[in-house]
Amino acid sequence: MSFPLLTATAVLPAVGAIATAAVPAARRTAAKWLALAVSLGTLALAVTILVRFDPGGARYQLTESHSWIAAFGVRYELGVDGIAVALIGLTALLVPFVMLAGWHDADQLETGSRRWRPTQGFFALILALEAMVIISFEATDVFLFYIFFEAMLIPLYFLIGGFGDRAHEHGEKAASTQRSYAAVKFLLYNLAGGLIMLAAVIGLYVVAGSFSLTEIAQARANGSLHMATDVERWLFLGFFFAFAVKAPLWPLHTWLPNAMQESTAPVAVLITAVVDKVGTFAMLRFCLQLFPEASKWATPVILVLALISIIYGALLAVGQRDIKRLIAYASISHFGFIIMGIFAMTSQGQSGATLYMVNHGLSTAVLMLIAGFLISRRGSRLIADYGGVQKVAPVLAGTFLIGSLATLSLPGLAPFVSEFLVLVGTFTRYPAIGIAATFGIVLAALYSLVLYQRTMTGPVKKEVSAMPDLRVRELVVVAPLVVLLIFLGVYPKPVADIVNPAVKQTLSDVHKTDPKPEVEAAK
Amino acid sequence: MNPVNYLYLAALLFTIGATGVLIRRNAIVIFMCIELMLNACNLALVAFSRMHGNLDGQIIAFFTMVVAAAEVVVGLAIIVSLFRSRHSASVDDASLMKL
Amino acid sequence: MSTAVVHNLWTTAADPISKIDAPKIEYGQLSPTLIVVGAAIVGVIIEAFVPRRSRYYAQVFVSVVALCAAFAAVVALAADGYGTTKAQIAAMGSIAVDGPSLFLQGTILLAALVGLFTFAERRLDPAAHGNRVDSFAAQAASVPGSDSEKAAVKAGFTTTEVFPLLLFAVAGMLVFPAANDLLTLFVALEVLSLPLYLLCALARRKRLMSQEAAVKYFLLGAFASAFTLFGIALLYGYAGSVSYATIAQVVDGNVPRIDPVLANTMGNDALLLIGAAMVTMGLLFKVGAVPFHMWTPDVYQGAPTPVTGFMAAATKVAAFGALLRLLYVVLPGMRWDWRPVMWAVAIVTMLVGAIVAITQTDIKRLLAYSSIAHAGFILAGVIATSRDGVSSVLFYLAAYSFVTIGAFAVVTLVRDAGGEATHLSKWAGLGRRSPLVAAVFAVFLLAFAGIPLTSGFAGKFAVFKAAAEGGAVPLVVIGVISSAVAAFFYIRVIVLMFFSEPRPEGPTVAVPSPLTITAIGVGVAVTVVLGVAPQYFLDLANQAGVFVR
Amino acid sequence: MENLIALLIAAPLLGAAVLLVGGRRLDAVGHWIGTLLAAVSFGIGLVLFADLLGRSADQRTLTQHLFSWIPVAGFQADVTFRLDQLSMTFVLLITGVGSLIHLYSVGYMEHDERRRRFFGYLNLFLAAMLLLVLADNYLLLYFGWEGVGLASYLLIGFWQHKPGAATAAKKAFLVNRVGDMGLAIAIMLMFATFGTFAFGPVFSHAGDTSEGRLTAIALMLLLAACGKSAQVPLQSWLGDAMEGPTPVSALIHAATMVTAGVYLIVRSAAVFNGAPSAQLVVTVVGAVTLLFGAIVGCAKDDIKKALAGSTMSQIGYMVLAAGLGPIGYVFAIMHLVTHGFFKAGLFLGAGSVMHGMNDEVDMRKYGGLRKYMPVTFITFGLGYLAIIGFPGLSGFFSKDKIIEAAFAKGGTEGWILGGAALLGAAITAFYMTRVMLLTFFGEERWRNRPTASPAEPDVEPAAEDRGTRAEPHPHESPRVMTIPMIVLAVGSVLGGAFFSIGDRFLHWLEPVTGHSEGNSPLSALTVTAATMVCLAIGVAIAWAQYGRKPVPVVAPRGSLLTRAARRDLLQDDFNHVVLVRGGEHLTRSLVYLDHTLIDGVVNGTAASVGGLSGRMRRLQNGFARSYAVSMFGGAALLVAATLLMRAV
Repeated sequence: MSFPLLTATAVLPAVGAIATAAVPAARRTAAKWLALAVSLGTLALAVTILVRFDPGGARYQLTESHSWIAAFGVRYELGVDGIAVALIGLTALLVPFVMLAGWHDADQLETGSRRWRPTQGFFALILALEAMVIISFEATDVFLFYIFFEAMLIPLYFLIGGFGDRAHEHGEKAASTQRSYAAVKFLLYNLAGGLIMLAAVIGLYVVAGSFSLTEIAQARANGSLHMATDVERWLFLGFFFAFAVKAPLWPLHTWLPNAMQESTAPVAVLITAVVDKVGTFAMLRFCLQLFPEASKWATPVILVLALISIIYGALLAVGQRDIKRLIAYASISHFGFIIMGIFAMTSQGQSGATLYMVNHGLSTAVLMLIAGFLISRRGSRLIADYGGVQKVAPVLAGTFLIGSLATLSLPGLAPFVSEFLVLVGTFTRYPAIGIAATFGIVLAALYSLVLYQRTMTGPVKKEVSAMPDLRVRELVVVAPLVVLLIFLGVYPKPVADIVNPAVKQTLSDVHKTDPKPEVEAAK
Repeated sequence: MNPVNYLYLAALLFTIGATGVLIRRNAIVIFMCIELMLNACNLALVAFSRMHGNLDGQIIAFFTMVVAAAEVVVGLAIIVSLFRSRHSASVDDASLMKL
Repeated sequence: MSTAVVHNLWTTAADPISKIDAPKIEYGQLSPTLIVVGAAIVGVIIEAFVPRRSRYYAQVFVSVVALCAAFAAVVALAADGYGTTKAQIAAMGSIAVDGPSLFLQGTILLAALVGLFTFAERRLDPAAHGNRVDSFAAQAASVPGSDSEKAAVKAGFTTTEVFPLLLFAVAGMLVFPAANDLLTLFVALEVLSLPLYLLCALARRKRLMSQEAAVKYFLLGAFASAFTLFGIALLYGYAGSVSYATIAQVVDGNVPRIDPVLANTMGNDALLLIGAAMVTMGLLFKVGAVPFHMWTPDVYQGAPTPVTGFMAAATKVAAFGALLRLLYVVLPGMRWDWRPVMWAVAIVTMLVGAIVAITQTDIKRLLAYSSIAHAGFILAGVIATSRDGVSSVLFYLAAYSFVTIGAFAVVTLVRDAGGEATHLSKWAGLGRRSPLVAAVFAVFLLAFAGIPLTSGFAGKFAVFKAAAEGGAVPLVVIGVISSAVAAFFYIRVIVLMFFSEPRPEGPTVAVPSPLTITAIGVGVAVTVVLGVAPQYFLDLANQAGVFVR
Repeated sequence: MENLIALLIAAPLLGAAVLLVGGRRLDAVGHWIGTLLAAVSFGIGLVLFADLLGRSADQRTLTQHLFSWIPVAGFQADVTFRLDQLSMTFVLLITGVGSLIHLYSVGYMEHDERRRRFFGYLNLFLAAMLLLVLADNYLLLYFGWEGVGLASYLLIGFWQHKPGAATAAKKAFLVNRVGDMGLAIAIMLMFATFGTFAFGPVFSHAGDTSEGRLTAIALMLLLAACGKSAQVPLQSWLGDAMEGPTPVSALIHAATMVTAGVYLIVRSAAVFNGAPSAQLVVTVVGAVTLLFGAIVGCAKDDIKKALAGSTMSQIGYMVLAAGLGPIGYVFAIMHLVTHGFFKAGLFLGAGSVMHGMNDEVDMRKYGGLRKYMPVTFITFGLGYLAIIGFPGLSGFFSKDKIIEAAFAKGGTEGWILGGAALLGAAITAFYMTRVMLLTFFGEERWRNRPTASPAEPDVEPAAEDRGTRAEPHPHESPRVMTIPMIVLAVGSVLGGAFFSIGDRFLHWLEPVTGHSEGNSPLSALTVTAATMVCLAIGVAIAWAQYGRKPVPVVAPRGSLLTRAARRDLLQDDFNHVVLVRGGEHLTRSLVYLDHTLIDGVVNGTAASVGGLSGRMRRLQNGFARSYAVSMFGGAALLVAATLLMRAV
């Protein structure tokens, strides 16, 4: 029995969370450093996974399997394929930056009391969230996945509701009420989705008699497990609903803008860049593998919904007055692309979708974190309160511009690769939808540039005239991400090579092959 | 005489008792109605016991009487204490807790 | 009618016999109950003879020892295989010693022990005239606010009778799920109810509410037990016997020798159906299922919080045990009749409990409604009518009871001038003032809500799984929906505690003695353990999932 | 030798990186670094050019494979460069003109504190533009395509503190995005059709697919071209783009980037040849634009906007030529190159004038400047002669060929297109003469006029200039600025002749684009004569209007057409009303819907559950007896239900 690498990667942050929470109130700086160290350790482990993972090898690698709750037929089964590896890497990579970015977010809540330790809480919650996200990426047992899929709501819920922006246009009282509204909305949406899924999970067990993804997929493949059509469809809907809420897919998206708007920028990044990815990831891993037929059956509707998300999200982003809301709606648009890529059922589409998950994580992180720095300086989230920042804080503006350009997926920056792959992949099978989706790239340019123009250019507003440029800590956060954006935009091969085999597998699960080019087909 | 008639009588008494519980205000009276219901049960038990020609029913009837007695002890204690603190035995007055 | 006939009327039964053979009682197998009853009697004697100042200690000591001993006895019996292989019917067929009864007795005893700790807590209320006081009236007999009461308080009286009362109730609860004939069922029902009626009336603070709760509980309880008794009578009439086994045989229609009378009554289904319905109704009243739930909120709110906790936990366990046995042992033959009805009851219970709870403003009432909703969930497991169904219900009960006691124990800590501050608005910002307590309570709430990694989730999953396998998928869906609704108000409380600004005149959190701390600690421990590693206990429940016939 | 190709791009890219990341410490030398690297790139270009010349005509295609860019099953996008005669031409044009304009900017941007950044952007542009023309597959081309878009965005909006500039930049990018959408769709179509989008396979398989497919691809490519080359209907951004510094207008919005569309069409010759109907559309677009631009050019008083109109119109010529197919490809490129020279020269001249006139752009406030800035006058004049196609100068050769080719299209189309081209020539002559007269001849209208200046707030932040706005002191620009102008003037004088004598250019380019002589109904001589006549007419009218009688400083109201033309023929108003306003309404209403409808449904359900709860709660009225009632009723129901179950 080799070293349980996957378990370790999840356990380390969990233990770190407990340790951080246990740090006495007086030593809050120590708590911060401890948490940061733990997240870096996790990153190291994630890198180890990346190294140990062999793209050409078995489907699930580094697998671990132990009996857990025999009574429910639940096993503790872990294993990663290329998609999971990529997303674990993303998670482990982002968390340290998020922590650095949110270094002082909890300070404002310090009351100096001995018992109340918001700083420790903040960092411990982030670590706990990381642990749960990572294990849900690793789980190959449906039940195990479900447990953490649900459980991760709790730390995030406290992160959203407990820590908000320093300033608010309607004062602190309104801020706290809006915050808790956002938190409750977030939790109820996702809990509802999760509980629907719970019914489906139970149903799955009743039908399949097992929770093991590999077993069920295999049984389905060799026909030893037959599902009645309507049963499969119902179960699929149960699963998909939960994932669509998490993702989020129109029209289940309305929790996201509130949540991102009210939470601090780092937490907002965790929401879109990390947690929501679990939803799209799960579509790829569970919906398609467990219910191939139903997936194909549902594809048209889902593609249309995804298309709506793309256009709708972009249009609403244009109409926003609040920076964070704008980014939230932009994310909704991007998730539309991801889901579209997944259900286009072509290798370009799905590879693109997976790359998109990673790239979108990076681009949103850059944009949102810088927006956070901006907001913390000016104390307002309203776009109208800014202007001419470029003049006083060129570096901030420059990086923000790069973030915006990434959001509108400019070639040379990572998101372009994935977005174009998704479009091509969709186009080859559903030309109309593919073309319609390309309108998204125009709208994306619109909202990104409007945001940049209104905040950064034009005459310098009085309130921002004294705004300091990026500090060292902030630069340390932003610079590596920007570099990564550019690198993956020019040379995405490393990630693509890891992802492609897994996608190939998934496609073979749903018995789909890429459509032949018209020329060859003619021959 | 057809033993079933005893059952009809028992049922009748039971219903009377139940109705009393539903319509009377005074806790004591309600309590007495409940006793009436219990006795209706006893009647039914004894009747059945006779029908089946075994003694179980009659034994239960004895147990029921004991239980009823115990209930009286407990019940009266509670009702009286309530009465002393409220100077009224009406159960409708005791409605602090609602909604 | 002729004299001979009249004479026959009361002599037929008694043929002349030479000797009366003594009933055969397996004292060993009944030891748990016997220990508790004995201890209760000892408690009464203590009340009579031990000087007032040392009664408290004596009572607590006796009760603790008794409960522990009883639990040890249960464990011994289980270890001895009475739960599985040697399961049998003891005491001339009136008590069943088998898996479910032992499992539930164990649960009840532990719950009672934990509950006892909260009973014995004396640090929460400020000491009156230098005497430590618990949460029970100084002198139940004295009128609230009267001089006699003041005198009693001054004299430092405490109602140490609560401990024997508790033990009597526990004794009743131990018998309730094990009862194997209707008579024992009825007696056990009364034995567990009557002490509870009294305990409800004994609150130290808010005595009027306490007495009101007692009256309501008493009258409605007696009303319900009257129904039960009538149902028993009818069942007896139908089968000519009160023994579960016999009735089951009659219901199934395979009786060794059928005399004409029996044939006649057997033919009359009305007796069976009405009787079964009425007995079931009595049990549903105890578990607090809709529409027999209405006493629950008022009583939970009015009763002294330790009693509420104990009652909410242990009574449910016992009552569900009895319900299970009735449905699985006596009435399996007519499950096609009662399952649909139970479906309806379960659905209504889940929905009503969850929905009405949303608008509650008092934490104790809120928990009351949540307990109603949970009764609905458990019923879903009962309906499964499978071994999995039984074991899932057993597991759920075990998980639920500890969460409940723990939650109510936390409620006892949050106090202001008027005693416990149960109004939700006063809980605002509790997380800021004392994060630990708030966090613990949050854990309990999450368990109630059935969030994964808590015992609540494991239990809920178990019952829903059993129900689904039993073909009750719609029930599962509704259960899922109602738990989504229920999640809302649990979360509301969390929001209140953590995200809203604390009130300046907010309540204080009393520093409890090790007793309450133990109670809460056990609650948390069980919640987490059953949530993360439920395997062992699920196996236990699974082994215990078979009724002896 | 192939390995040098990457260096072409690497040099300016390095410059951009160094200058943009380097920070303030490079402020002192930044501009020289930028210029140097541009020159280096030009040098490499020359080396490669020499190498190509050294090879036989069919050996002149070099490719360099760097690495695999996006490897996904079936979807292979590589970073591969292709250097052939066509791209070579562009490389020389871009790096050559680019270097000159770098040099010019050293002087022009002297007072700008952000000069280093400016050069960084310029280098970035060079790199992107070179990538565009050197790419060996459409996706890589798309990379460069959007890259130049970004560079132009940054440079148009270089003076970000001017709201006008920022808006213009955004507008340019957005309109281009619409075009890019076309390119993206075209690439998707290619992938779906050929399974690849690399030049070689696509061109070789173009024959294997249906004409319908090819037409679709071609039209999408045309859409892209329209966006980048400011062709109708996507031309609206070019005028506003003049907000940028003048060197930018010269390099990007006259010489190089805006001609990328023409490059795209010519490069995709194989596709267009297979789609005649698409080609027709191309010619129509070209013809319409060349007239549109010309008309707009006549009405503008802002010298740069006038030149912008002319750019539009000249590119119209090129697109028209490109649309003609093998008849026109070569001449399209030839005109593109010559136009690169003289239009860049003209813009630099305009910049020099503005430089001397405190950034006054309104030609009505110029006049008689020839004696104050002789060098500018001469170079500008030569450029002017070149563009109107004065015999012997470069414009004469290239434009003449296009007009011939238009007629050579044959049939009514031929006549219409040719006529349009001739008419365009006349109008060109008119508005360029107008510019010339207003700027360098006539009385000095800039003397002793009030301070109030309708012009944009000054471009250079140096405040002291603004004070002296009232009375400009026209002066010749420094050497560093005049030299590039002179070089370009030389180019615009000799270029055409050099290319045309013995059809040098034709033979050079033919192997790539192919060439065929059309059957023109008119002889070359006739066409040339006609052109000369039109030219004369145009000049004459202009002289009559602006040469003889004095020009009012404030523009007269003018005819309906004039007023429309001043506003880009109302095309902007259309955009504003339909797109901008409409978009605003749409988004606003969507935001409202999102809140009320989608959120409303959810909150509504929550509220209704709450209400239900409140109502059910009232049943709990605290009266023990009503509880008993519910129990009794419940029991009754239970019994009834059980009996019922047995009954059914």
